[in-house]
Amino acid sequence: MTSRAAIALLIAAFAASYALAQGSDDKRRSGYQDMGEALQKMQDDDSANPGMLFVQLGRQLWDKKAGSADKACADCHAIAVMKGVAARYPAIPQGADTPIDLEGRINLCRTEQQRGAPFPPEDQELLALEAWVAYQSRGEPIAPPDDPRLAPFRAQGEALFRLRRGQLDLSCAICHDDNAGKKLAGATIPQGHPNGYPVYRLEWQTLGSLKRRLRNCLFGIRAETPAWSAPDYVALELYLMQRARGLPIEVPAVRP
Amino acid sequence: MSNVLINAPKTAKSGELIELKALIMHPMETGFRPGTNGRIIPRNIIQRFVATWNGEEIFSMAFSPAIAANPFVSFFVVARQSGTVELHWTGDEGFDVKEQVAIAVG
Amino acid sequence: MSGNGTSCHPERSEGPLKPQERSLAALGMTRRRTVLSGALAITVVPLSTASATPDAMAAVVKEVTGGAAVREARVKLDIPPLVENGNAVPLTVSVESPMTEADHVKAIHVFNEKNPQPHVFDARLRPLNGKAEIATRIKLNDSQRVLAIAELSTGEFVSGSADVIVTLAACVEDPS
Amino acid sequence: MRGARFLAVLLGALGAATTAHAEPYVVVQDGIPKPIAAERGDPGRGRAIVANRSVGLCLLCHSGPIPEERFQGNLAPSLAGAGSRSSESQLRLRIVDAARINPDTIMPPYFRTDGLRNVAQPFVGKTILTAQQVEDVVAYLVTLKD
Repeated sequence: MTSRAAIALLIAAFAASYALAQGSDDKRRSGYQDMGEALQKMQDDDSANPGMLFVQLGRQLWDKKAGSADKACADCHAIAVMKGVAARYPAIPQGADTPIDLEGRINLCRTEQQRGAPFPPEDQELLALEAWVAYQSRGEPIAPPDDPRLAPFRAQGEALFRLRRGQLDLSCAICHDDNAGKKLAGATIPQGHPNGYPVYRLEWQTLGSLKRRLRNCLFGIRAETPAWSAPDYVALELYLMQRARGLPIEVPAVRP
Repeated sequence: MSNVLINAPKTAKSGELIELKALIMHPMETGFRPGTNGRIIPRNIIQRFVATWNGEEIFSMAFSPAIAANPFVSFFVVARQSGTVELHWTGDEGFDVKEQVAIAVG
Repeated sequence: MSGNGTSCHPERSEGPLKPQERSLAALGMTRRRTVLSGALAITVVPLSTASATPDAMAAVVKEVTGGAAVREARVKLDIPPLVENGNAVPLTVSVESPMTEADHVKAIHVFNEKNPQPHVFDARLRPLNGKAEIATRIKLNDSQRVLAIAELSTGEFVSGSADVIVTLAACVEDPS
Repeated sequence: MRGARFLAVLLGALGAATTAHAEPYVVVQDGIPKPIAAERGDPGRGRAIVANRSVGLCLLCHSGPIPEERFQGNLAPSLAGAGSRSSESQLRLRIVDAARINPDTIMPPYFRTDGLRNVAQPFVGKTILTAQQVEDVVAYLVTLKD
């Protein structure tokens, strides 16, 4: 089915880049740095990283015509132009006044340009396309746009990050700001940076979105999960991207 | 939609030991796991992986449900003649995927 | 029915789990699943499959070896001693062997003690493999010993093993 | 007090299906001196609740003298010596509603349902532990002397 994609062994070696890139007063850590060596190697070796299967699928879909307009993504965009895009989203699309994330952007193209049905949440093709686009930004530092219209949404995201909720009465900040690096049972609590999404999570045994991850956390604290289409997720994502500004995109990241 | 990633050298010297690595998209559903309705999700695994070089079997492996989702396999072979390496995965629900790579041996 | 919540903890199913069931749950391989309605544990769905045990493993080993003696030698397992998630544990098995016609590894069998089934995989090798080393990724539902047995062309069986600690994952998935 | 005890009995009978119209307990200073369930707490059951990562959840954040549980958290103080550091009354309030002592605590309120936001549907109006479970945990913790 696939072109026999003999992908060259391409070691991204984020370990080395993290060792070099960050000054000592920047205490931010990618979740990558909290993983064991075996998982770091799984992420770094493109011939072993299971997320690369989705990147490859995304590359195929990029060229595939779809929708009643019978257009492919490639008919409008050279893939090279996508470099850095994932590092800037969420953003406000032209002619709109509310931000959308990369998935939202892909679905907007899907409905407006290809004139097809939008992908449902966690659809494999959507995740694959998103992975293919975000893969173009691998290694690029997260660089949220300066657009002042984003500020209120970002502030809302920060408020959501700090909101205690659920039967366990916990907030994102309690774990991922105040107690990151400590052990929750056997697991090291990561700082919760969004620099690897869509991520291949071993717990899921597949690729999944940041939304899915956020829903997992809410579920864990026995809180309501807003509908997949709720603006809360994009607001949180905006805040998280700001919080992770400068960390390199790792897509497709592997996480436990 | 099958999706395979093969890592193999395009060229090799005669007698050279080369490593072949392969990833394939597959859920490897164990048959031990309840779905959201509480009922067990039926087993759906790859059962067998066979590698041939110009038709001659060079490696094979029988999988159990304990092989991780999106299976990864790596093995070695001594390059002897130019030709085609074919990897073939078969399993439950009629799963049958073949993928080839050409290796020039000189 | 299982959209019901659990907590920020390893088990996605909510009832009291025996230690070996804990990461079974993390793997989605629970044999018993307790569905929670609020804090009221109500449903237990038993699964008839017998779990692998050291005894069950010994039994399948015997099937493979036909009861022949197994010498602990020449087989090395490269597997992380501690893993964050048992769903995909990288494993490399290598056997010291010249891989000649006269003396080579014919097969490598891998077993475990605590998954629902003791078999992990059986690989067939030949002299033309040059090097008796294979790598894959396996599921381990709990901390346990992984055993590899190599069948040599001389008719001999040799083995190696490694212990793996599977840490309990923290926040897991809403099963819905 | 008797009314509170009676309500606690009722709640115990209903499992955790608490709709806390009234507090079935009385806070005195930094503790709850009286048991909130009719039946005496059982330390053996309490230990099992603490050890169980999906019922008590305790070992996600705390460590404790429960050696058979290999992976224990370190977000919160060890439970070892809890019975020396705090009285039964203090332990009871810390479990029931630790925010009464420290509003910024990360300790979940095990026997409070009001003032919580966005609780997932299956848990609305329900406490994390039943009154009896709270008593069992208290009975276990008081045995943890240094």
